[in-house]
Amino acid sequence: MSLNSEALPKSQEVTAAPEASNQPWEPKIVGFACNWCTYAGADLAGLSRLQYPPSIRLIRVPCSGRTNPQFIIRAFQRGADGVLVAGCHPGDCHYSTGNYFTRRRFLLMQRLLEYMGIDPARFQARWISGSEGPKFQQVVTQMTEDIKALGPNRKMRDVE
Amino acid sequence: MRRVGVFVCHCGTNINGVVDCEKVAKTAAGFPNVAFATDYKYMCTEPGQDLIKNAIKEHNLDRVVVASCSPRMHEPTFRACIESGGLNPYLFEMANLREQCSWVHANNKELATVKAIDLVRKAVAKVVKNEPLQKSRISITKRALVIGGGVAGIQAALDIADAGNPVTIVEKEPSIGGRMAQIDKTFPTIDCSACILGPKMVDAAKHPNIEIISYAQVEHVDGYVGNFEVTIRKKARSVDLKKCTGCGTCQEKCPTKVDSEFDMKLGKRKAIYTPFPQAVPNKPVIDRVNCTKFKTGKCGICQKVCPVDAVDYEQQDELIIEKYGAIVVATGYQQFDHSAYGEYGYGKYPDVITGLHLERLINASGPTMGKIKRPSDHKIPETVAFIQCVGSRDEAKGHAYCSRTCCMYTAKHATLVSEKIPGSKSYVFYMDVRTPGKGYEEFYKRTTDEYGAQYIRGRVSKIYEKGDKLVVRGEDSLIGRPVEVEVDMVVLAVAMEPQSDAGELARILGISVDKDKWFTEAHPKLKPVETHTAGIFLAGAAQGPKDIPDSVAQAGAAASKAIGLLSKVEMETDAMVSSVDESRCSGCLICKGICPYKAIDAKMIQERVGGKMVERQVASVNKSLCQGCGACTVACRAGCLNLLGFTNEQILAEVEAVCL
Amino acid sequence: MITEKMRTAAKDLLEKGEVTTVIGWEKGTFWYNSTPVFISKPEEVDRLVFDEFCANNLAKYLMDYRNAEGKTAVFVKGCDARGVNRLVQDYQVNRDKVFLIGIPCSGMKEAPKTAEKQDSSKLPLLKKCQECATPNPVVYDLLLGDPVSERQVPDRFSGVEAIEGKTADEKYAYWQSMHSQCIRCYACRNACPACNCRECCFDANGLNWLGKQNNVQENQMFAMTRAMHVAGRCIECGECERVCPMGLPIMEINRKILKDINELFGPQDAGMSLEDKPALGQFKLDDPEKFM
Amino acid sequence: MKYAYYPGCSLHSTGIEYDISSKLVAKRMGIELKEIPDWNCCGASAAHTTNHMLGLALPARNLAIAEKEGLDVLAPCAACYNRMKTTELAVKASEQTKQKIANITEMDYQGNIGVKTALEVFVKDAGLEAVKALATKTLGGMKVAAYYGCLLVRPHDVGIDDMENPMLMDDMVTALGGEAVQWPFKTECCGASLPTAKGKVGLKLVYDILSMAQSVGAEAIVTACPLCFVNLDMRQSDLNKKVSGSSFKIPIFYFTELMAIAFGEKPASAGAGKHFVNTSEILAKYNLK
Repeated sequence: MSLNSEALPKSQEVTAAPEASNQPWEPKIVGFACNWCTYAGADLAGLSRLQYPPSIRLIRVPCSGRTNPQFIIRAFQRGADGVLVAGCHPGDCHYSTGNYFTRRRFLLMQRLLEYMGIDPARFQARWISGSEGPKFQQVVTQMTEDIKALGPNRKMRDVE
Repeated sequence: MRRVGVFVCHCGTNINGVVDCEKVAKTAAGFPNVAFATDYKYMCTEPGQDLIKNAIKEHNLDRVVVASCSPRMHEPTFRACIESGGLNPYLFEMANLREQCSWVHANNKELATVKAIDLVRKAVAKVVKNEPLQKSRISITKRALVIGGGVAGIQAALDIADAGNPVTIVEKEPSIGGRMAQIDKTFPTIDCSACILGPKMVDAAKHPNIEIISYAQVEHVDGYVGNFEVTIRKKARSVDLKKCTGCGTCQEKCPTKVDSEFDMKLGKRKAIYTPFPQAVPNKPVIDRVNCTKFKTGKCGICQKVCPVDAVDYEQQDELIIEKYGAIVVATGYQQFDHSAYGEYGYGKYPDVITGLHLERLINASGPTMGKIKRPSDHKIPETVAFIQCVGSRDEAKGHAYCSRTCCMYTAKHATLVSEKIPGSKSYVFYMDVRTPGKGYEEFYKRTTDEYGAQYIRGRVSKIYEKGDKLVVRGEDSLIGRPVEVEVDMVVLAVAMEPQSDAGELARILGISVDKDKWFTEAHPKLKPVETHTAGIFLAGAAQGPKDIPDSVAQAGAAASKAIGLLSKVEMETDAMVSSVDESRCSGCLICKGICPYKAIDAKMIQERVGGKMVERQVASVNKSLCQGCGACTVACRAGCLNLLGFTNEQILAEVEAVCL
Repeated sequence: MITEKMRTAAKDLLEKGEVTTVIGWEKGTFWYNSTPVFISKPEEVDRLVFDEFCANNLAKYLMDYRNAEGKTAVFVKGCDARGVNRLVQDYQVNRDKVFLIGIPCSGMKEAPKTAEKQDSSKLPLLKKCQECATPNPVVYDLLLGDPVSERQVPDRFSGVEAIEGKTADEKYAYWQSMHSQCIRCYACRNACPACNCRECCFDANGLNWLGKQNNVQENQMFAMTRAMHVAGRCIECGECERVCPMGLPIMEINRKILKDINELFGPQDAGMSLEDKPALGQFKLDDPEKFM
Repeated sequence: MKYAYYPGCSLHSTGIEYDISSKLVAKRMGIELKEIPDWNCCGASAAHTTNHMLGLALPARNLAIAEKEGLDVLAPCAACYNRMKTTELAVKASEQTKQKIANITEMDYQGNIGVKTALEVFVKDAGLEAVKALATKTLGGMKVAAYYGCLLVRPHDVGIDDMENPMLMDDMVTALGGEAVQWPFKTECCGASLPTAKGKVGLKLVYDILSMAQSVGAEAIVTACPLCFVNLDMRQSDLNKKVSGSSFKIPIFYFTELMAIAFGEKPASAGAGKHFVNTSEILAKYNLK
């Protein structure tokens, strides 16, 4: 449907080389990162060469408050194994109040997903500041571990 | 079908050392909408940028994706590049292959490459949905409003006015001057306050660019940066400023005496009065609460004696509405009320006074003509005890914060007392002596060494009257013994606290206050004089306790920010702002409450329904106030609020792309 | 007899010209249904009835009269009244243009299985009425009859707790079985006073919030999104559930969110007054912090 | 109204007058007092300085017994009151502490009942009007300095009146037609046990209070604490011997004594005959015989 996804080659195909097959399964985590804190924190992790699993794909948003719960549902529908929403610590929001709304919205969202039968480990929200490269590394690593333990997400998926 | 160009940067080996850039480019070439894809060693270099510009022409690309480092690093660089290549700079996206891929997945080249491809696909998917954006421009009213006519307000006004901008000072009291006008001498130089403030007040009054509206208050503020519309209430002065010459006859003749606020109720003023002789404007007001004419209808002497018949009992409050480009808030502080301290007599002992009281007692033009006489029996005190941190650093009875000025003014007071009263003795009870400032520590040393003030480290637990003396009992925590001193007068260094109406003003201006009700700066370190509301700046103690030098310095800083703003004819606003699809907006305005910048407001539009024109409410975004956080877009259920550059379509496309 | 009072009141309002239309209920095709009616002529007021089958929440019909000449009168039970508050808060209805005639309501009845006449007092209350906590209108300009005493209602969150008790997979299976039945007729949305957007995001084309195909995933997307959209705004009238042709437990999702809002941000009862702001339209600095 | 009555050691010994007069006042006010059966030491001064839990457990046992009866406790002695109130608050504040205490006392005090002191019950709660109403005699302008000491006003949440300038007893004196002289030493330290243990220090404190009272023209001092009373009453002769030029003769009263007398009791039966400093003179002066 939207952005006629069928037309796009899937990364699996790209790496369809034989050695790819013996790559262990790597979960796919979609991350929504606010531009001022978490995205900067992720960049810092890079600058400090902190290694973490290649499972996460960050989508840059100006503020965690820009993240619409519908984005999360859509990600799961399209086959994400986990979703992370991350922004500035309360009180540090570049837009002063955005993350307070994030907090309310996703406290509810988290519980709703759980209510619908999605394992809570698959949806996480975190505060990661621009100086917390190590925290970003640790969050992604942890989340990847947790999700690996759960295996690929089949719930809510409409792909394949 | 778009024509996207994808440019994969090796960044030397930074990216290429881990990610197979060639493979990434090749794969990208196969993506829908991608017309051209290539990789190159250094995209940000001159040749790299030329490569992009040429490709735009050769393959007539309409969108560009650069897969290199973090957009936080080079987004501006490449936007400029494609703009000079003939494209709208916003038809551009970056894929972060360095900070968020090669550098963090060095140990897994294969999956790093897979991720790199995903990130490029994501960028392509997004850029396809990008639309050309234009920065909008707003005009700026070349006039500033300064709220508060204390030393900070005056300084800010003078600086802004000297830069050639009209300035209005709105002062609550009948005269400008503020707290500094009440002070006798200033530390650490002991030069007379009036001698340095007076000239500034006169400069302000005479300045062609400065208009002083005293005895007035800001009642309402509309609009936004560059275009504030401010309603000022000029309280009825009962004196026609145009006619009045300030001769003062009315004040002499007025029969009604009232405690003078300016003299901390230690002296008297008339019912028609100027707060102090050097007042600016030096024209009186009638205090209608105490004036006999207003109370009983009789009297009316001032009107009779006024040679130019300027006295007007019928005068009404006047509302002035003016446009301003910038606002400086310099409303200062008020004194902490020490009646909270039972051990100091609940404010009931007449001879337990505050620092400002002492200032008036020392001041040559004060109620005692500069003779330090204690209030109760006008006896000259031979022994004086000073108690510091009354209401400061005391969460139980006062405030948690340090008021910053008390240590120094207490030292000053001790010095002045021993100068004015030969053979007198001063005791200072303190917690810590904090003297951070040029010449401050030296001044404090002089106070103890040359002027023989006796500093006792410890809190005072009780003050009680014994005959005509006051017994001050405390602890000397350095020797661990209780101490008792009998003195004639006690001076409390009471805390500075926000004006009681600070919260109300904050609401009117749409700025915020901190836990102690001081106005909050936009950033504690990097934006100390800005507020979260563009175009509104802070000066002086209104932002937190400050002494005169700091207030003046900050006033200058606030002024320069205001000048910078007013120096432009119009200012550019960010292109990535929210926009409303009015045809779909139902005007529920939930977005309005969520916007931290008050950028969203209701607007009425006309539309044709069933053959007749009807009015309908919709949300409308003020592009010059919107900072592009996008909070409103999520609040909007119908999704008819969208953040340009981060639209729902764009983000959904990204989600689709990375999930494949 | 309320019906009499209704007719007099309506007649009076229409004759005096204080309102141009009166929205109420009239007897439907069968003895066990009463359907909305819109009356603009005094002589027609005798069509109005109030019996134990006036289940429809009339609040939302006011939206159709936003641009009407003069005032519109509407009869409001407890739930309708909260609905009106919702619409006024959302600026969809101008309080000054509506005249609210309150009717205390002791609950509406299920339609019987068979069509032949029977003693309606034997019929069970509608689910939404069994759970109703506001039988009396919370806002009105004129009140007919005496307030009914607050009924002892079963714990409105018991259903939610039952589901919360299941394991993740059981929950998922449960909702799958429910949402696989959804035919996306949008009746729930259309009946809901909180769903008052000009154009629902699911109808907007180009945005692709929702796939057009009717499969369980998209149905889930719809259900969860609608739940989030009415979060803190749902007035618990239960219309969504009542009108659902597939009998899906929609209120179990709305109540789940309501329960969480109460636990996390303090008690909220949307539509009880015009003052209270929706939970997601505000925040407290000391909201629970679970994301550190 | 009915209270569980906790006399504590003082009111059965040195403070007997307080005991007698309190009971009389209670009777006049129609308040029933039921002494707590098998009560134990409140632990004042000694216990809480040696072991925190002991300091809580001792009063807790007494409170537990009273709780069985479902009665609030009336503890006239300031020290007893202070300890019991401290315990009450501690138990109400923390489930954990409550458990710990229960384990020690092997009785569970739930915090359903609380403790009050005589000044609270007879003046604060009863109200000045009630006090006036019961008075058959007036103090006739007797100049009285109200002395509260520390335990009734400190610490903040335990105290029953303003920490710096308490007024309850002053108001009572005024209500009974006396003149409550205002003075700065209402809450000075009376020396507690120091006059015995550290004579110099302790006596100085007593001396300061008495001489301040004298200097503000007080004819009598009224107090609500047995220990204060003893120090102020018993030490006067001692001071007169030791401190040259001092000749204290200030009668000290428990506020309950003055109340009882004003309510029509014979001074003797109210306990006023048992003081070290003679009271008959001043009582005669204001014909309160």
